[in-house]
Amino acid sequence: MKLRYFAWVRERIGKPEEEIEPPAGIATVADLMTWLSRRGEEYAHAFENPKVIRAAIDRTHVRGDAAIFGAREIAFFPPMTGG
Amino acid sequence: MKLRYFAWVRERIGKPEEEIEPPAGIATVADLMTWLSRRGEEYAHAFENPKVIRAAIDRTHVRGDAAIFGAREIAFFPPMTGG
Amino acid sequence: MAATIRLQREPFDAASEAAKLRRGRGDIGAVVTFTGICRSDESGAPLAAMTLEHYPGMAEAEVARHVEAAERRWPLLGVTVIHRYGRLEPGEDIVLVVTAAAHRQDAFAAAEFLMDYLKTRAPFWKQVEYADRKTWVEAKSSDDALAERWTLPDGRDEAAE
Amino acid sequence: MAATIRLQREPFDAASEAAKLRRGRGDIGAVVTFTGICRSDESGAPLAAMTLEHYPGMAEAEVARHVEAAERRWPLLGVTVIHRYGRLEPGEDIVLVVTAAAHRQDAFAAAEFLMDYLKTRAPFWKQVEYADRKTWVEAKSSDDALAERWTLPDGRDEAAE
Repeated sequence: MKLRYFAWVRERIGKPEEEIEPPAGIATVADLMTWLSRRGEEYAHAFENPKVIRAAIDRTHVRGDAAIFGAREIAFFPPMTGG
Repeated sequence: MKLRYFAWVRERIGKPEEEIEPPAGIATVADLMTWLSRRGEEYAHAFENPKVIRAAIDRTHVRGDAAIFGAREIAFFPPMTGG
Repeated sequence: MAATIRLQREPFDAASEAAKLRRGRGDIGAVVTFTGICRSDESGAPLAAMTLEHYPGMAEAEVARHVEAAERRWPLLGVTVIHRYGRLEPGEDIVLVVTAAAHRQDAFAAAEFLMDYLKTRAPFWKQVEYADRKTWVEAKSSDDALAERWTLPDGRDEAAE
Repeated sequence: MAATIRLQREPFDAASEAAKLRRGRGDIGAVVTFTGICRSDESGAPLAAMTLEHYPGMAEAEVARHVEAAERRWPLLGVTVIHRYGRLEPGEDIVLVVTAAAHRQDAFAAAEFLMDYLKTRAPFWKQVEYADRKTWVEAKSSDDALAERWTLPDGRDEAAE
Protein backbone atom coordinates (compact mmCIF):
# COMPACT_ATOMS: atom_id res chain seq x y z
CA MET A 1 0.00 0.00 0.00
CA LYS A 2 1.00 3.61 -0.50
CA LEU A 3 1.60 5.83 2.51
CA ARG A 4 1.45 9.61 2.19
CA TYR A 5 2.64 12.18 4.68
CA PHE A 6 1.75 15.86 4.89
CA ALA A 7 2.94 19.01 6.68
CA TRP A 8 5.24 18.37 9.68
CA VAL A 9 4.62 14.61 9.53
CA ARG A 10 6.15 14.72 6.03
CA GLU A 11 9.00 16.94 7.21
CA ARG A 12 9.86 14.71 10.17
CA ILE A 13 9.78 11.49 8.14
CA GLY A 14 11.70 13.21 5.35
CA LYS A 15 9.62 12.05 2.39
CA PRO A 16 6.15 12.73 1.02
CA GLU A 17 5.22 9.11 0.26
CA GLU A 18 6.43 5.52 0.15
CA GLU A 19 5.21 2.01 -0.63
CA ILE A 20 5.09 -0.38 2.34
CA GLU A 21 3.75 -3.84 3.10
CA PRO A 22 2.95 -4.06 6.82
CA PRO A 23 3.30 -7.51 8.40
CA ALA A 24 0.30 -9.64 9.31
CA GLY A 25 -1.21 -8.58 12.62
CA ILE A 26 -1.21 -4.86 11.76
CA ALA A 27 -4.97 -4.49 11.57
CA THR A 28 -5.81 -0.86 12.31
CA VAL A 29 -4.54 2.63 11.62
CA ALA A 30 -3.33 2.81 15.24
CA ASP A 31 -1.43 -0.47 14.81
CA LEU A 32 0.17 0.92 11.68
CA MET A 33 1.32 4.08 13.48
CA THR A 34 2.89 1.98 16.26
CA TRP A 35 4.63 -0.25 13.72
CA LEU A 36 5.87 2.73 11.70
CA SER A 37 7.21 4.52 14.78
CA ARG A 38 9.59 1.59 15.31
CA ARG A 39 11.09 1.92 11.86
CA GLY A 40 13.58 4.60 12.85
CA GLU A 41 14.15 7.86 14.65
CA GLU A 42 12.46 9.96 12.01
CA TYR A 43 9.28 7.87 12.29
CA ALA A 44 9.47 7.82 16.08
CA HIS A 45 9.66 11.63 15.99
CA ALA A 46 6.74 11.95 13.57
CA PHE A 47 4.49 9.65 15.60
CA GLU A 48 5.75 10.58 19.09
CA ASN A 49 2.28 11.88 20.00
CA PRO A 50 -0.10 9.66 18.01
CA LYS A 51 -3.16 11.40 19.49
CA VAL A 52 -2.53 14.51 17.41
CA ILE A 53 -2.00 12.61 14.15
CA ARG A 54 -4.98 12.40 11.77
CA ALA A 55 -5.34 9.70 9.14
CA ALA A 56 -7.22 9.09 5.90
CA ILE A 57 -7.78 5.81 4.08
CA ASP A 58 -8.29 6.20 0.36
CA ARG A 59 -8.85 9.92 0.86
CA THR A 60 -11.53 9.66 3.53
CA HIS A 61 -10.96 10.71 7.14
CA VAL A 62 -10.79 7.73 9.52
CA ARG A 63 -10.16 7.19 13.22
CA GLY A 64 -7.35 5.15 14.76
CA ASP A 65 -9.55 2.06 15.10
CA ALA A 66 -10.29 1.92 11.35
CA ALA A 67 -9.25 -1.36 9.66
CA ILE A 68 -6.53 -0.98 7.05
CA PHE A 69 -7.39 -4.22 5.20
CA GLY A 70 -7.82 -3.54 1.49
CA ALA A 71 -6.56 0.08 1.71
CA ARG A 72 -4.69 1.36 -1.32
CA GLU A 73 -3.54 4.69 0.14
CA ILE A 74 -3.19 5.70 3.77
CA ALA A 75 -2.24 9.25 4.70
CA PHE A 76 -0.98 10.70 8.00
CA PHE A 77 -1.03 14.39 8.79
CA PRO A 78 -1.46 16.92 11.60
CA PRO A 79 -4.83 18.54 12.37
CA MET A 80 -5.91 20.60 9.38
CA THR A 81 -5.49 24.36 9.24
CA GLY A 82 -7.07 25.39 5.95
CA GLY A 83 -9.65 28.05 5.25
CA MET B 1 -45.14 70.32 15.56
CA LYS B 2 -44.56 68.61 12.27
CA LEU B 3 -46.14 65.23 11.59
CA ARG B 4 -44.72 62.90 8.93
CA TYR B 5 -46.34 59.83 7.46
CA PHE B 6 -44.73 56.99 5.53
CA ALA B 7 -45.76 54.01 3.35
CA TRP B 8 -49.44 53.06 3.68
CA VAL B 9 -49.98 55.45 6.58
CA ARG B 10 -49.00 58.24 4.18
CA GLU B 11 -51.21 56.80 1.42
CA ARG B 12 -54.26 56.48 3.66
CA ILE B 13 -53.93 59.97 5.11
CA GLY B 14 -53.23 61.33 1.65
CA LYS B 15 -50.23 63.54 2.49
CA PRO B 16 -46.63 63.03 3.51
CA GLU B 17 -46.54 65.66 6.26
CA GLU B 18 -48.42 68.45 7.98
CA GLU B 19 -48.12 70.97 10.80
CA ILE B 20 -50.48 70.44 13.74
CA GLU B 21 -50.97 71.84 17.22
CA PRO B 22 -52.63 69.16 19.37
CA PRO B 23 -54.84 70.45 22.19
CA ALA B 24 -53.76 70.35 25.82
CA GLY B 25 -54.27 66.89 27.34
CA ILE B 26 -52.66 65.05 24.42
CA ALA B 27 -49.62 63.85 26.34
CA THR B 28 -48.36 60.70 24.63
CA VAL B 29 -47.87 59.24 21.16
CA ALA B 30 -50.87 56.97 21.80
CA ASP B 31 -53.02 59.97 22.77
CA LEU B 32 -51.94 61.70 19.57
CA MET B 33 -52.95 58.70 17.44
CA THR B 34 -56.39 58.62 19.09
CA TRP B 35 -56.84 62.35 18.56
CA LEU B 36 -55.69 62.15 14.91
CA SER B 37 -58.02 59.24 14.15
CA ARG B 38 -60.99 61.50 15.00
CA ARG B 39 -59.94 64.13 12.46
CA GLY B 40 -61.60 62.38 9.51
CA GLU B 41 -62.16 59.15 7.67
CA GLU B 42 -58.68 59.09 6.13
CA TYR B 43 -57.10 59.36 9.59
CA ALA B 44 -59.51 56.82 11.07
CA HIS B 45 -58.48 54.43 8.29
CA ALA B 46 -54.74 55.01 8.81
CA PHE B 47 -54.95 54.49 12.57
CA GLU B 48 -57.69 51.83 12.62
CA ASN B 49 -55.26 49.34 14.12
CA PRO B 50 -52.95 51.48 16.26
CA LYS B 51 -51.06 48.41 17.51
CA VAL B 52 -49.33 47.97 14.14
CA ILE B 53 -48.35 51.64 13.79
CA ARG B 54 -44.80 52.55 14.74
CA ALA B 55 -43.73 56.05 15.75
CA ALA B 56 -40.60 58.14 15.96
CA ILE B 57 -40.06 61.40 17.83
CA ASP B 58 -37.35 63.59 16.34
CA ARG B 59 -36.09 60.61 14.30
CA THR B 60 -35.77 58.15 17.17
CA HIS B 61 -38.04 55.12 17.58
CA VAL B 62 -40.46 55.50 20.50
CA ARG B 63 -43.30 53.49 22.00
CA GLY B 64 -46.91 54.58 22.38
CA ASP B 65 -46.37 55.76 25.96
CA ALA B 66 -43.62 58.20 24.98
CA ALA B 67 -44.35 61.84 25.93
CA ILE B 68 -44.73 64.22 23.00
CA PHE B 69 -43.94 67.36 24.98
CA GLY B 70 -41.22 69.35 23.22
CA ALA B 71 -41.21 67.19 20.10
CA ARG B 72 -40.43 69.00 16.86
CA GLU B 73 -41.22 66.13 14.47
CA ILE B 74 -43.34 63.04 15.05
CA ALA B 75 -43.56 60.33 12.39
CA PHE B 76 -46.04 57.47 12.00
CA PHE B 77 -45.38 54.45 9.81
CA PRO B 78 -45.99 50.69 9.44
CA PRO B 79 -43.43 48.12 10.64
CA MET B 80 -40.24 48.54 8.64
CA THR B 81 -39.37 46.27 5.74
CA GLY B 82 -35.93 47.39 4.61
CA GLY B 83 -32.82 45.38 4.00
CA MET C 1 -12.81 52.95 12.76
CA ALA C 2 -14.16 54.86 9.79
CA ALA C 3 -17.40 53.37 8.54
CA THR C 4 -18.98 54.11 5.18
CA ILE C 5 -22.76 54.58 5.25
CA ARG C 6 -24.68 55.68 2.19
CA LEU C 7 -28.34 55.79 1.21
CA GLN C 8 -28.66 56.32 -2.50
CA ARG C 9 -30.86 55.87 -5.53
CA GLU C 10 -27.95 54.75 -7.73
CA PRO C 11 -26.60 51.21 -8.02
CA PHE C 12 -23.48 50.32 -6.02
CA ASP C 13 -20.43 48.25 -6.88
CA ALA C 14 -20.02 45.63 -4.17
CA ALA C 15 -16.56 44.61 -5.39
CA SER C 16 -15.08 48.09 -5.32
CA GLU C 17 -16.63 48.78 -1.89
CA ALA C 18 -15.02 45.60 -0.51
CA ALA C 19 -11.71 46.50 -2.18
CA LYS C 20 -11.80 49.98 -0.61
CA LEU C 21 -12.20 48.49 2.87
CA ARG C 22 -9.12 46.28 2.44
CA ARG C 23 -6.82 48.66 0.65
CA GLY C 24 -3.42 49.06 2.30
CA ARG C 25 -4.33 47.06 5.41
CA GLY C 26 -2.45 44.02 6.64
CA ASP C 27 -4.59 43.34 9.70
CA ILE C 28 -7.71 42.17 7.87
CA GLY C 29 -8.05 38.39 7.67
CA ALA C 30 -11.72 38.11 6.78
CA VAL C 31 -14.15 40.10 4.65
CA VAL C 32 -17.86 39.24 4.52
CA THR C 33 -20.01 40.82 1.83
CA PHE C 34 -23.79 40.56 1.87
CA THR C 35 -25.80 41.69 -1.15
CA GLY C 36 -29.59 41.80 -1.03
CA ILE C 37 -31.21 41.55 -4.45
CA CYS C 38 -34.69 42.28 -5.82
CA ARG C 39 -36.13 38.86 -6.79
CA SER C 40 -38.31 38.43 -9.86
CA ASP C 41 -41.21 37.03 -7.87
CA GLU C 42 -42.74 37.35 -4.44
CA SER C 43 -44.69 34.36 -3.07
CA GLY C 44 -44.87 32.93 -6.59
CA ALA C 45 -46.29 36.01 -8.34
CA PRO C 46 -44.03 37.65 -10.94
CA LEU C 47 -42.78 41.04 -9.83
CA ALA C 48 -42.65 44.06 -12.15
CA ALA C 49 -40.66 46.23 -9.75
CA MET C 50 -40.11 47.21 -6.14
CA THR C 51 -40.14 50.71 -4.70
CA LEU C 52 -38.28 51.51 -1.50
CA GLU C 53 -39.52 54.45 0.52
CA HIS C 54 -37.37 55.76 3.37
CA TYR C 55 -37.38 58.41 6.07
CA PRO C 56 -34.51 60.71 5.11
CA GLY C 57 -32.48 61.81 8.09
CA MET C 58 -33.80 59.12 10.39
CA ALA C 59 -32.67 56.25 8.12
CA GLU C 60 -29.04 57.47 8.09
CA ALA C 61 -29.12 57.97 11.86
CA GLU C 62 -30.56 54.49 12.51
CA VAL C 63 -28.02 52.78 10.27
CA ALA C 64 -25.16 54.75 11.89
CA ARG C 65 -26.41 53.81 15.35
CA HIS C 66 -26.39 50.12 14.43
CA VAL C 67 -22.97 50.31 12.83
CA GLU C 68 -21.69 51.85 16.09
CA ALA C 69 -23.36 49.07 18.08
CA ALA C 70 -21.65 46.48 15.85
CA GLU C 71 -18.29 48.18 16.39
CA ARG C 72 -18.74 48.07 20.16
CA ARG C 73 -19.68 44.42 20.04
CA TRP C 74 -17.09 42.96 17.64
CA PRO C 75 -13.48 44.00 16.90
CA LEU C 76 -14.20 45.24 13.39
CA LEU C 77 -11.61 46.71 11.05
CA GLY C 78 -14.07 48.10 8.53
CA VAL C 79 -17.81 48.39 7.85
CA THR C 80 -19.70 49.57 4.78
CA VAL C 81 -23.48 49.78 4.55
CA ILE C 82 -25.21 51.02 1.41
CA HIS C 83 -28.99 50.96 1.12
CA ARG C 84 -30.78 51.98 -2.05
CA TYR C 85 -34.18 53.66 -2.29
CA GLY C 86 -36.52 54.45 -5.16
CA ARG C 87 -37.73 52.09 -7.87
CA LEU C 88 -35.76 48.89 -8.47
CA GLU C 89 -36.33 46.19 -11.05
CA PRO C 90 -35.89 42.45 -10.52
CA GLY C 91 -32.20 41.52 -10.44
CA GLU C 92 -31.13 44.90 -9.09
CA ASP C 93 -29.21 45.18 -5.82
CA ILE C 94 -31.08 46.61 -2.83
CA VAL C 95 -28.58 46.61 0.02
CA LEU C 96 -24.90 45.98 0.65
CA VAL C 97 -23.17 45.19 3.94
CA VAL C 98 -19.42 44.62 4.03
CA THR C 99 -17.61 43.81 7.27
CA ALA C 100 -13.88 43.28 7.76
CA ALA C 101 -12.13 41.79 10.80
CA ALA C 102 -9.02 39.85 11.74
CA HIS C 103 -11.12 36.70 12.23
CA ARG C 104 -14.06 35.31 10.33
CA GLN C 105 -16.53 34.85 13.16
CA ASP C 106 -16.49 38.59 13.99
CA ALA C 107 -17.01 39.57 10.35
CA PHE C 108 -19.87 37.06 9.92
CA ALA C 109 -21.62 37.98 13.17
CA ALA C 110 -21.45 41.72 12.49
CA ALA C 111 -22.79 41.32 8.93
CA GLU C 112 -25.73 39.22 10.13
CA PHE C 113 -26.42 41.60 13.01
CA LEU C 114 -26.49 44.59 10.66
CA MET C 115 -28.78 42.85 8.15
CA ASP C 116 -31.18 41.67 10.87
CA TYR C 117 -31.42 45.21 12.20
CA LEU C 118 -31.77 46.83 8.78
CA LYS C 119 -34.73 44.51 8.15
CA THR C 120 -36.56 45.40 11.35
CA ARG C 121 -35.40 48.81 12.63
CA ALA C 122 -34.18 50.96 9.74
CA PRO C 123 -37.04 53.14 8.42
CA PHE C 124 -37.44 51.67 4.93
CA TRP C 125 -40.65 50.33 3.43
CA LYS C 126 -40.94 48.11 0.37
CA GLN C 127 -43.82 48.32 -2.04
CA VAL C 128 -43.98 45.62 -4.70
CA GLU C 129 -45.58 46.06 -8.12
CA TYR C 130 -47.20 43.16 -9.91
CA ALA C 131 -48.65 43.42 -13.42
CA ASP C 132 -52.02 44.63 -12.11
CA ARG C 133 -51.52 45.90 -8.56
CA LYS C 134 -49.16 47.36 -6.01
CA THR C 135 -48.89 46.22 -2.43
CA TRP C 136 -46.82 47.10 0.65
CA VAL C 137 -44.63 44.24 1.84
CA GLU C 138 -45.66 43.07 5.29
CA ALA C 139 -43.06 42.80 8.04
CA LYS C 140 -42.21 39.17 8.79
CA SER C 141 -42.26 37.83 12.31
CA SER C 142 -39.32 35.63 11.26
CA ASP C 143 -37.27 38.81 10.78
CA ASP C 144 -38.21 40.02 14.26
CA ALA C 145 -37.11 36.66 15.64
CA LEU C 146 -33.76 36.93 13.87
CA ALA C 147 -33.21 40.45 15.21
CA GLU C 148 -33.93 39.25 18.74
CA ARG C 149 -30.92 36.92 18.60
CA TRP C 150 -28.76 39.98 19.21
CA THR C 151 -30.54 41.26 22.31
CA LEU C 152 -28.04 41.46 25.15
CA PRO C 153 -28.48 39.12 28.14
CA ASP C 154 -29.88 41.96 30.24
CA GLY C 155 -32.57 42.59 27.63
CA ARG C 156 -31.07 45.79 26.29
CA ASP C 157 -31.10 46.58 22.61
CA GLU C 158 -27.66 48.18 22.46
CA ALA C 159 -28.40 50.39 19.49
CA ALA C 160 -31.73 51.63 20.78
CA GLU C 161 -30.20 53.78 23.49
CA MET D 1 -27.60 22.79 -8.34
CA ALA D 2 -24.29 23.30 -10.07
CA ALA D 3 -21.55 24.17 -7.60
CA THR D 4 -18.15 25.55 -8.53
CA ILE D 5 -15.23 24.08 -6.60
CA ARG D 6 -11.65 24.92 -7.45
CA LEU D 7 -8.28 24.43 -5.78
CA GLN D 8 -5.70 26.57 -7.44
CA ARG D 9 -2.37 28.33 -7.09
CA GLU D 10 -3.55 31.44 -8.94
CA PRO D 11 -5.43 34.38 -7.41
CA PHE D 12 -9.22 34.48 -7.82
CA ASP D 13 -11.59 37.34 -8.54
CA ALA D 14 -14.29 37.30 -5.87
CA ALA D 15 -16.45 39.83 -7.71
CA SER D 16 -16.58 37.93 -10.98
CA GLU D 17 -17.27 34.64 -9.14
CA ALA D 18 -20.21 36.24 -7.33
CA ALA D 19 -21.43 37.78 -10.59
CA LYS D 20 -21.29 34.37 -12.30
CA LEU D 21 -23.50 32.82 -9.62
CA ARG D 22 -26.18 35.48 -10.09
CA ARG D 23 -26.15 35.83 -13.84
CA GLY D 24 -29.56 35.42 -15.47
CA ARG D 25 -31.32 34.31 -12.29
CA GLY D 26 -34.35 35.98 -10.79
CA ASP D 27 -34.77 33.70 -7.80
CA ILE D 28 -31.69 34.83 -5.87
CA GLY D 29 -32.43 37.36 -3.13
CA ALA D 30 -29.22 37.08 -1.11
CA VAL D 31 -25.55 36.55 -1.92
CA VAL D 32 -22.95 36.12 0.84
CA THR D 33 -19.27 36.31 -0.08
CA PHE D 34 -16.54 35.35 2.36
CA THR D 35 -12.92 36.12 1.55
CA GLY D 36 -10.11 34.85 3.78
CA ILE D 37 -6.93 36.91 3.51
CA CYS D 38 -3.30 36.35 4.50
CA ARG D 39 -2.65 38.83 7.32
CA SER D 40 0.67 40.63 7.68
CA ASP D 41 1.25 39.33 11.19
CA GLU D 42 0.44 36.30 13.27
CA SER D 43 0.20 36.74 17.06
CA GLY D 44 2.02 40.05 16.73
CA ALA D 45 5.05 38.83 14.73
CA PRO D 46 5.39 40.21 11.18
CA LEU D 47 4.78 37.57 8.54
CA ALA D 48 6.94 37.26 5.41
CA ALA D 49 4.66 34.73 3.72
CA MET D 50 2.37 31.75 4.20
CA THR D 51 2.57 28.44 2.36
CA LEU D 52 -0.49 26.24 1.99
CA GLU D 53 0.08 22.53 1.52
CA HIS D 54 -2.83 20.35 0.50
CA TYR D 55 -3.66 16.71 -0.22
CA PRO D 56 -4.56 16.68 -3.92
CA GLY D 57 -7.53 14.48 -4.67
CA MET D 58 -8.70 14.30 -1.08
CA ALA D 59 -9.01 18.08 -0.70
CA GLU D 60 -11.36 18.35 -3.71
CA ALA D 61 -13.42 15.39 -2.47
CA GLU D 62 -13.74 16.80 1.05
CA VAL D 63 -14.80 20.23 -0.18
CA ALA D 64 -17.33 18.65 -2.58
CA ARG D 65 -18.74 16.52 0.24
CA HIS D 66 -19.27 19.58 2.41
CA VAL D 67 -20.83 21.55 -0.41
CA GLU D 68 -23.28 18.68 -0.91
CA ALA D 69 -24.02 18.62 2.82
CA ALA D 70 -24.72 22.37 2.70
CA GLU D 71 -27.05 21.88 -0.26
CA ARG D 72 -29.00 19.21 1.62
CA ARG D 73 -29.28 21.42 4.66
CA TRP D 74 -30.23 24.79 3.16
CA PRO D 75 -32.20 25.69 0.00
CA LEU D 76 -29.21 27.09 -1.87
CA LEU D 77 -29.33 28.50 -5.38
CA GLY D 78 -25.58 28.60 -5.92
CA VAL D 79 -22.29 27.80 -4.18
CA THR D 80 -18.70 28.60 -5.13
CA VAL D 81 -15.67 27.50 -3.12
CA ILE D 82 -12.14 28.37 -4.25
CA HIS D 83 -9.15 27.51 -2.07
CA ARG D 84 -5.62 28.49 -3.00
CA TYR D 85 -2.46 26.55 -2.25
CA GLY D 86 1.24 27.34 -2.56
CA ARG D 87 3.06 30.41 -1.31
CA LEU D 88 1.02 33.53 -0.53
CA GLU D 89 2.17 36.92 0.62
CA PRO D 90 0.43 39.15 3.17
CA GLY D 91 -2.64 40.79 1.66
CA GLU D 92 -3.25 37.95 -0.78
CA ASP D 93 -6.54 36.06 -0.78
CA ILE D 94 -6.51 32.49 0.57
CA VAL D 95 -10.08 31.26 0.25
CA LEU D 96 -13.40 32.31 -1.23
CA VAL D 97 -16.87 31.04 -0.37
CA VAL D 98 -19.91 32.45 -2.17
CA THR D 99 -23.43 31.27 -1.36
CA ALA D 100 -26.66 32.36 -3.01
CA ALA D 101 -30.22 31.75 -1.79
CA ALA D 102 -33.67 33.30 -1.90
CA HIS D 103 -33.34 34.41 1.74
CA ARG D 104 -30.40 35.78 3.66
CA GLN D 105 -30.37 33.39 6.61
CA ASP D 106 -29.78 30.38 4.33
CA ALA D 107 -26.95 32.11 2.48
CA PHE D 108 -25.29 33.22 5.74
CA ALA D 109 -25.64 29.83 7.46
CA ALA D 110 -24.26 27.89 4.49
CA ALA D 111 -21.26 30.23 4.12
CA GLU D 112 -20.39 29.93 7.82
CA PHE D 113 -20.87 26.16 7.75
CA LEU D 114 -18.55 25.81 4.76
CA MET D 115 -15.87 28.01 6.30
CA ASP D 116 -16.02 26.20 9.66
CA TYR D 117 -15.58 22.86 7.89
CA LEU D 118 -12.83 24.09 5.58
CA LYS D 119 -10.92 25.18 8.69
CA THR D 120 -11.20 21.85 10.46
CA ARG D 121 -11.83 19.05 7.91
CA ALA D 122 -10.40 20.00 4.53
CA PRO D 123 -6.83 18.64 4.18
CA PHE D 124 -4.89 21.92 4.01
CA TRP D 125 -1.99 22.91 6.23
CA LYS D 126 -0.60 26.40 6.70
CA GLN D 127 3.05 27.09 7.28
CA VAL D 128 3.97 30.66 8.17
CA GLU D 129 7.30 32.28 7.43
CA TYR D 130 8.75 34.96 9.68
CA ALA D 131 12.00 36.81 8.94
CA ASP D 132 14.10 34.12 10.63
CA ARG D 133 12.00 30.96 10.89
CA LYS D 134 9.13 28.91 9.51
CA THR D 135 6.46 27.26 11.60
CA TRP D 136 3.33 25.17 11.00
CA VAL D 137 0.15 26.86 12.17
CA GLU D 138 -1.46 24.91 15.02
CA ALA D 139 -5.11 23.96 14.79
CA LYS D 140 -7.26 26.08 17.09
CA SER D 141 -9.70 24.50 19.49
CA SER D 142 -11.92 27.53 18.84
CA ASP D 143 -12.24 26.37 15.23
CA ASP D 144 -13.27 22.89 16.36
CA ALA D 145 -15.88 24.43 18.61
CA LEU D 146 -17.26 26.48 15.70
CA ALA D 147 -17.44 23.40 13.48
CA GLU D 148 -19.34 21.53 16.17
CA ARG D 149 -22.19 24.04 15.94
CA TRP D 150 -23.29 22.23 12.80
CA THR D 151 -23.43 18.71 14.20
CA LEU D 152 -26.92 17.31 13.75
CA PRO D 153 -29.07 16.64 16.83
CA ASP D 154 -28.39 12.89 16.54
CA GLY D 155 -24.64 13.53 16.66
CA ARG D 156 -24.02 12.79 13.00
CA ASP D 157 -21.61 14.83 10.97
CA GLU D 158 -23.64 14.90 7.77
CA ALA D 159 -20.68 15.29 5.45
CA ALA D 160 -18.56 12.62 7.10
CA GLU D 161 -20.68 9.77 5.81
